[in-house]
Amino acid sequence: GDNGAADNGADNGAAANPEATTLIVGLDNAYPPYGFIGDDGNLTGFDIDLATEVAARNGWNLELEAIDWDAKDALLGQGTINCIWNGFTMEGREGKYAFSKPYMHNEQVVVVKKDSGISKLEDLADKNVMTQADSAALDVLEGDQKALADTFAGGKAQTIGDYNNAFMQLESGAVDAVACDLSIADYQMAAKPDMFVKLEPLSTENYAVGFAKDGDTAMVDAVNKTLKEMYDDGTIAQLCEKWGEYGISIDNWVLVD
Amino acid sequence: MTNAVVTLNHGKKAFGDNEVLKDISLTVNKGDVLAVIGPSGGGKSTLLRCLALLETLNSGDLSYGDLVVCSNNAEGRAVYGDAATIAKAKTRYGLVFQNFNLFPHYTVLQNVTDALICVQKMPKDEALARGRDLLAKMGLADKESMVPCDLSGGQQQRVAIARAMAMNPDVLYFDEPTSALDPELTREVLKVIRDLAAEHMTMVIVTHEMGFARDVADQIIFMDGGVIVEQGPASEVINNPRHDRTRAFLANYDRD
Amino acid sequence: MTNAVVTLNHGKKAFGDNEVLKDISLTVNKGDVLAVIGPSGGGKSTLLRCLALLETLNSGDLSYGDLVVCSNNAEGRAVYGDAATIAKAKTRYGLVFQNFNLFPHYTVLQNVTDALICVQKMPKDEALARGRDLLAKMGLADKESMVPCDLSGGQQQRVAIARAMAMNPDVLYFDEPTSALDPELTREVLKVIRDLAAEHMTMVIVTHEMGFARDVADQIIFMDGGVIVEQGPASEVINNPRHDRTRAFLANYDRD
Amino acid sequence: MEFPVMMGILMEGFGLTAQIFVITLVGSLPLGIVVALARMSRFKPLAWLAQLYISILRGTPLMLQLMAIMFGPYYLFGLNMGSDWKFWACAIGFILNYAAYFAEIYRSGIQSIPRGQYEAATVLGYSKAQTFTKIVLPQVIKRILPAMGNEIITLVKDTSLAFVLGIMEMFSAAKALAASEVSMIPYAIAALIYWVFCLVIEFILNRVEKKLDYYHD
Amino acid sequence: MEFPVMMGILMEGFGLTAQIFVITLVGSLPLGIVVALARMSRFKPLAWLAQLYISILRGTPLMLQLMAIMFGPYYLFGLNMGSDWKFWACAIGFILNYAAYFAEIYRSGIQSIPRGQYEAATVLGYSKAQTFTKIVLPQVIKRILPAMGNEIITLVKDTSLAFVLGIMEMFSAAKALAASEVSMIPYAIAALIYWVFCLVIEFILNRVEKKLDYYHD
Ligand SMILES: Nc1ncnc2c1ncn2[C@@H]1O[C@H](COP(=O)(O)OP(=O)(O)OP(=O)(O)O)[C@@H](O)[C@H]1O
Ligand SMILES: Nc1ncnc2c1ncn2[C@@H]1O[C@H](COP(=O)(O)OP(=O)(O)OP(=O)(O)O)[C@@H](O)[C@H]1O
Ligand SMILES: [Mg+2]
Ligand SMILES: [Mg+2]
Repeated sequence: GDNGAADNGADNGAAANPEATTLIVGLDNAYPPYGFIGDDGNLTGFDIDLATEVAARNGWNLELEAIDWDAKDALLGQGTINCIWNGFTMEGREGKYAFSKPYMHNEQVVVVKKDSGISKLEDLADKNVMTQADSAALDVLEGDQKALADTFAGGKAQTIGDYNNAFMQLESGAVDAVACDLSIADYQMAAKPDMFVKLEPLSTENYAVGFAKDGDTAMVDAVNKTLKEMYDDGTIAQLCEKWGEYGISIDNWVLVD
Repeated sequence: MTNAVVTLNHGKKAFGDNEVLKDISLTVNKGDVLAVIGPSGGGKSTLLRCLALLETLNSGDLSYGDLVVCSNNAEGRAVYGDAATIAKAKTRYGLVFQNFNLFPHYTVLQNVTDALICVQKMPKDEALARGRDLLAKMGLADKESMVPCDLSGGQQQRVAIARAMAMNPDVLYFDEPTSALDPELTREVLKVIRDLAAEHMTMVIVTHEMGFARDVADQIIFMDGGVIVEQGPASEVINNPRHDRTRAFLANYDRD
Repeated sequence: MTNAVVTLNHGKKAFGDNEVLKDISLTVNKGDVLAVIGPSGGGKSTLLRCLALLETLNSGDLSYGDLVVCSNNAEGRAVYGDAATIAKAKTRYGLVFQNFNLFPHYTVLQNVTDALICVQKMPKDEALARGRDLLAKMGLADKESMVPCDLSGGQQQRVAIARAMAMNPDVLYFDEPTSALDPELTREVLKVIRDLAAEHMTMVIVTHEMGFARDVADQIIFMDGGVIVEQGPASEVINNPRHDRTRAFLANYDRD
Repeated sequence: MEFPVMMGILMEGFGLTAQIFVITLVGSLPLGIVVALARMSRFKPLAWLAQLYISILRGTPLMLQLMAIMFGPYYLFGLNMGSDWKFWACAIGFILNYAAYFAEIYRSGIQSIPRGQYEAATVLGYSKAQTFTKIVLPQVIKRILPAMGNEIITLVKDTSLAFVLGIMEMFSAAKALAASEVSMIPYAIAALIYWVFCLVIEFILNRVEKKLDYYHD
Repeated sequence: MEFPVMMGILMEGFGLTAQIFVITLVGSLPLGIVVALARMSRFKPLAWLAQLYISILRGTPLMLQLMAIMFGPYYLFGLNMGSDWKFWACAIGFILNYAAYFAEIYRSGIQSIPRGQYEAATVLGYSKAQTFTKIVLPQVIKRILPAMGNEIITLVKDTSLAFVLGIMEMFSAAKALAASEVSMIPYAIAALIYWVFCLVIEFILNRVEKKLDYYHD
């Protein structure tokens, strides 16, 4: 039942040592560029590369679990997965998870169609704006940017299950704007050049790895420590380079000390 | 012939290769009671169904009074009249099915009156009055608001007769009116038919009750293998059959 | 009394407040043919169903030969024997239902032999041989692999008889064996029953065919309102009924 | 989050759930009859078309059908359907899908009505339309009620698929609440509301069944 | 992504879809009979229990039932069920849920068998168990085939709910592919595979129906 990528992870991990700790990463496999199905058919993505390297350096076995986003909290609580590592925004979720140090700077942005005539956030008044249910963008629009969301058609942002669908709604004119992570926006814009433009950021925030609230703090510390090492020895820079075409940049890396 | 209620000339009907009616001609005059007897599979029901326009004849001429329902074209195939003609013909006869085919979801009164109201567009009051009259005549005055499944077989049979009579048909067809009934009920239903005969209702009755056929029918037709083997006054056919096949058939019936 | 195949003493049965059998006693001796006649609702079927253990008596004693099926306790309520006794009793009678109740998904041969194989644990070969014998006797040798729905009513009836006979019962019950059949088939089935009588099969037959009752039965019971109104040798009850109610009932039947 | 707030959000979602449910029934119950009649038509091309329709609509996921209707006009024809289209797409998708399921149920019911009923109506002069609406259909409804019940109760829960179009019916609302509260309680409440709704439907179906019990055949 | 790679992933998902489908049928078809018999039991408490079971399992979303089975042992009893538990939870959830739907179908079928069949079997000495398995059930199966068909075809598509347990059946695979590729093609292929699978099932059901057509009643 496990997919090929999980086996990959185990291969370059410490598969030889059956007693080793296992890092089970829960991820949404429909969330490029952090976790998705690559051209070779295996799970791939920036966060997956990070997790693979972290596990390898700690001598952990790595398992990648593609999960239904709706089941993530139950799975984490039960221990079926150790962490959510999947472009997971920590702002707005503080206190609900034991987070690693933030590692990646992120922005929530609004994407509109190029020919829509919308050029700034104020133009979104009375427009249909869509975002993913249970997403950081939604948190922002219900939090710091609530005043802006109040001006949307319907007085709030609409929600949908996945961003792919949201961008189809945008493209087909069912909605006027999509609020999402910067890298999601870049990925979609790369896939459909000249279709969309970004507006100014809604907010800035950080990605972190989310562990169960009252779980194993040793693992959190190890992740923090290893990510720092990887930054120091240039591994991170390499990975950012590798994923550069999907909008990932070393400039956004924040875990530097 | 001004008296003929229904006339069939050279009627033929086949199901695939099976020729079920082979050149049947008959005329039923006003007030006649015609009994059709014969062995199973002889084509009696098919004949009735062709007369009632439930089956189409392959060839032949069929008229109800002056209304030509179908007649042969140049190639000798029966050609039926237009929808209006067929609709008109349907008001001229009624059919009482062997297993009644009452509408189970309608009350007794609805069974009798619904076609009057919906098809013949009779005012509702008039239709209900007429339905109640007929039910009373059939001894069912107190059953009008019951549904068929709560009636005995004999009562259902009488509702079916009332339903057919309600349309005020010129001729009434019966297919084995008593074969689903027990002897007491049989007696009851035969009495109803005898009463209708006494009122000069024109009827064609497929039956296995020889005693009844002899008593109530003016004419008897004996059918076998799709042809009319013998036809004549009732007592004559039953008591002095001329054909061997008729004799053999009648020998099945205890006449003690 | 060593000859008694089935004995019922003071049998009573009520459905709710409706007392359907009021103190019925009867004995059927080996080789007897007993006809039960009477008006609809008189309790004939209920009597047969009580004898066939499809209904439980409220009170009374019922035995098959030396096997006591039920008897009254101190309070006068019928107490039935244990499962083994009931199972044993069931091998002593057969019942032919009015509407046959053949198993539609079984072939004719399976209908006749399945209970032999599954219930009586007879070896399969033996059961099949016996089934084929019986079917041949019923004139159904060529129908063994057909299913009931492809048979005519009379043929189904004969399969039902063969199925009941296959268990080699001491007594055979029939509930209106011909009421679902047309006259030619009726004649056919009555012949089968007459043949069984000629072979001294013990039978209890609920019937509306007076002529047949008189011909084939040794004894006739006339039931009405849950009691045995009159009982006696067949020709006597039919030709010289002693009770008014019997006379009134028999007057329904044309005896010409 | 306080309980009344949570219930408010769930009940708002339930309003949409109930709307989808009612609109689907109102549309697909009659449409199912039309499809069933087409499927049984003696005009073969029509019958085949209806069979293809039924087979595709039953054989592919409703969620994809909803997406096809939602996005088809734009991606296939470049039409911009506006922001209300999702409600129309939702109604059309559910109605078309359920009509296919209902059609098969109607068909089995219509085929179980004895020929004699048609013949009796014909002899009495009923038109084909009258025969169907007055004689056949009322009897069919009684016969298919249990099978319809199963399907209708499935519909209650299928309404949650409307979320693929961005319609936040109750189940999606519960999902969102569960995620933001990191709690299973919204799910439990949603399950309870569904269950009560289904009990009400079962109660109504039982009532109708009892009501049609005045006759049997 | 190259087409063969995509098909490989979809077919791998389809393997799971087909497994869930088969396991569910193998478990719930017999269990449904048991539930139906319990529902019709003359021992009232058992009948009520069965009715409650049916009403809850039909009245709440299968997705929540799957989650309850998956997480219930841990959250209610602190049991750690191990990593294979999701497959067991999936099988148990689908079987229990479909058994409830099937039970209602069986029940309508069993109730339609005429009393006379039971009486004939009783008089011939068949035990209750023999009567049910040899006389009643074969006739029931013929009668309920169309209703079962509807439900079985629904099951094909319900398998996609297994993703809530992290089981990547075909539909979830298609979803992930659609997101990664920013393309509807994976959905279209999934729909086609579902459709073909349903056609195969319909074909088999038609075959069985034809086979049981050797008699009618
Ligand atoms: N719809 C049909 N399709 C094919 N054959 C038919 C059809 N209806 C009747 N037949 C055949 O026509 C022949 C005559 O049947 P019909 O019912 O008219 O006989 P019948 O004289 O009424 O017999 P019974 O006394 O048994 O009612 C039979 O061989 C029968 O099999
Ligand atoms: N299962 C039952 N529940 C309630 N009442 C019943 C039941 N079976 C029979 N009865 C009633 O018992 C009475 C006798 O019925 P039974 O069937 O024994 O009469 P019958 O003599 O066989 O009549 P028929 O000649 O019409 O067959 C009737 O009043 C009937 O309504
Ligand atoms: Mg006939
Ligand atoms: Mg009786």
